[in-house]
Amino acid sequence: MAKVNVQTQDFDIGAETAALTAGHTNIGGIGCFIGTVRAAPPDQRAITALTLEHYPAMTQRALEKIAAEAERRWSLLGCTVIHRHGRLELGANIVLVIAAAAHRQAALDAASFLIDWLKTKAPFWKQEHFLDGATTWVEAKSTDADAAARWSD
Amino acid sequence: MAKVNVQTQDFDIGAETAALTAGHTNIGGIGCFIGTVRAAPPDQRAITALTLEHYPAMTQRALEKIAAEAERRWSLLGCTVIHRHGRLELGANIVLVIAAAAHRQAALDAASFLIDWLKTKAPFWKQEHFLDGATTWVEAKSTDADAAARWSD
Amino acid sequence: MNPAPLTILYFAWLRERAGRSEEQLTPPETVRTIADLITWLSQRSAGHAAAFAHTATIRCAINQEFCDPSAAIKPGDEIAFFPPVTGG
Amino acid sequence: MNPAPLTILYFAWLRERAGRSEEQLTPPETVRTIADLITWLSQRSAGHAAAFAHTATIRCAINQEFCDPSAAIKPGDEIAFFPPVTGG
Repeated sequence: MAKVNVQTQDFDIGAETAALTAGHTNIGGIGCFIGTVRAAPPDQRAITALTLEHYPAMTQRALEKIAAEAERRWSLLGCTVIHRHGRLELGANIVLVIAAAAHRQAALDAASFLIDWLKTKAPFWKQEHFLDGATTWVEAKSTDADAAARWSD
Repeated sequence: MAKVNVQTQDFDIGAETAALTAGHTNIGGIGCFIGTVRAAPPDQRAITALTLEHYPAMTQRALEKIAAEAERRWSLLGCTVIHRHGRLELGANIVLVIAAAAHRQAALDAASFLIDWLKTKAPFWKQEHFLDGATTWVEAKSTDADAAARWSD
Repeated sequence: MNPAPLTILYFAWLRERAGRSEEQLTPPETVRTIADLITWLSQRSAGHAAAFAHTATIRCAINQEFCDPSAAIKPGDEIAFFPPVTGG
Repeated sequence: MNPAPLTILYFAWLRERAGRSEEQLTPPETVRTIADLITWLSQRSAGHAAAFAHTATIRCAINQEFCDPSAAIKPGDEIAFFPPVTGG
């Protein structure tokens, strides 16, 4: 069973990886992805922070379904998904996915799948904060829909 | 410039990720892979440990070339490759690759590339230790050559 | 006995435009689907009208499961409206 | 003045079969390529012969760069022989 957390506090990839692999000797590869708050490119309006809103009654279940699908498709030996919400400053961690498998390709593919599906199937919304105090809601990208569609439903 | 280490001691993915991202605000995604010593499947002779032999005068340079290629192909904002050598027990970490980029697909693709090329272009050789004290050299897999060939030279 | 009310939730810019995050409402029996509900809600206030002005960019869930606008609703359901998700 | 000797390195099972990890040798001038060197080394001892018995599974490097058996060698080079790599 995957570990799925939705939380305001930061996560520790070292501690999460250690917890995932403790007592396992059949894991050969661990794929991870961390998403972080990135500054706007120089030609765009400067961002100071993000606020992540989510749908509390739905989020945990949605992430658990995505993780269960990854575990099933790649016979994972471990899977962790942690997504933060609330206000997150530039450079802050947003999301962590970890997938452990017997072989590297499964671990890496599962990590890609987890973040691709999470981007289009987990109820989070990003709001950008600008230097002057203005805010705007981030629009969904068609490239994210395309990435998720690589892994057919 | 990538950080490349060849060492006997263990590594800490948390510390390495923190070092890679410190002071950066243009990183949006970090892809990681950890390779670990896996027990043999139940239908095969039981392994107790591996010994990793390498070619000291060549290894560092070979890994630096692979990392530089990843940095170039995906415009990475950070790259770390750590490979252990010597005797490694079941469950031990063998190799860590981390790739940081503005966007997730670049980070994840670069991590896949790093481990695929490392498997076929870095001068390491694995020796398996069995319960009765016998040893054998692991044979190279054609699937590793195929995986490396996905990223043409 | 009256039917149980719907719980309607709004997120992100739908919440801001509607001027509320949650409300309990009992629509008339003629409101059978999410699409019917959107039409009915849009007439309740200027904020509701603004929230539902661009239906192509509105996503919805019934009882915490994504659904299409054609999905049927029943008394007591939790109905959520939100923009396309942008997490991760 | 004699030409500088080659440094020959052996790794993994080539090291075990050759019974050594390193040796300094000066082959005759007729040994111009890695392939020539393998032929010449194979005649030096039973261990060398065993190490080089299956040329298809032998990889090599000159001065820490992978090379083909057709690669030319020159005095003072560091030549390494090993099986296909299996790290990672």
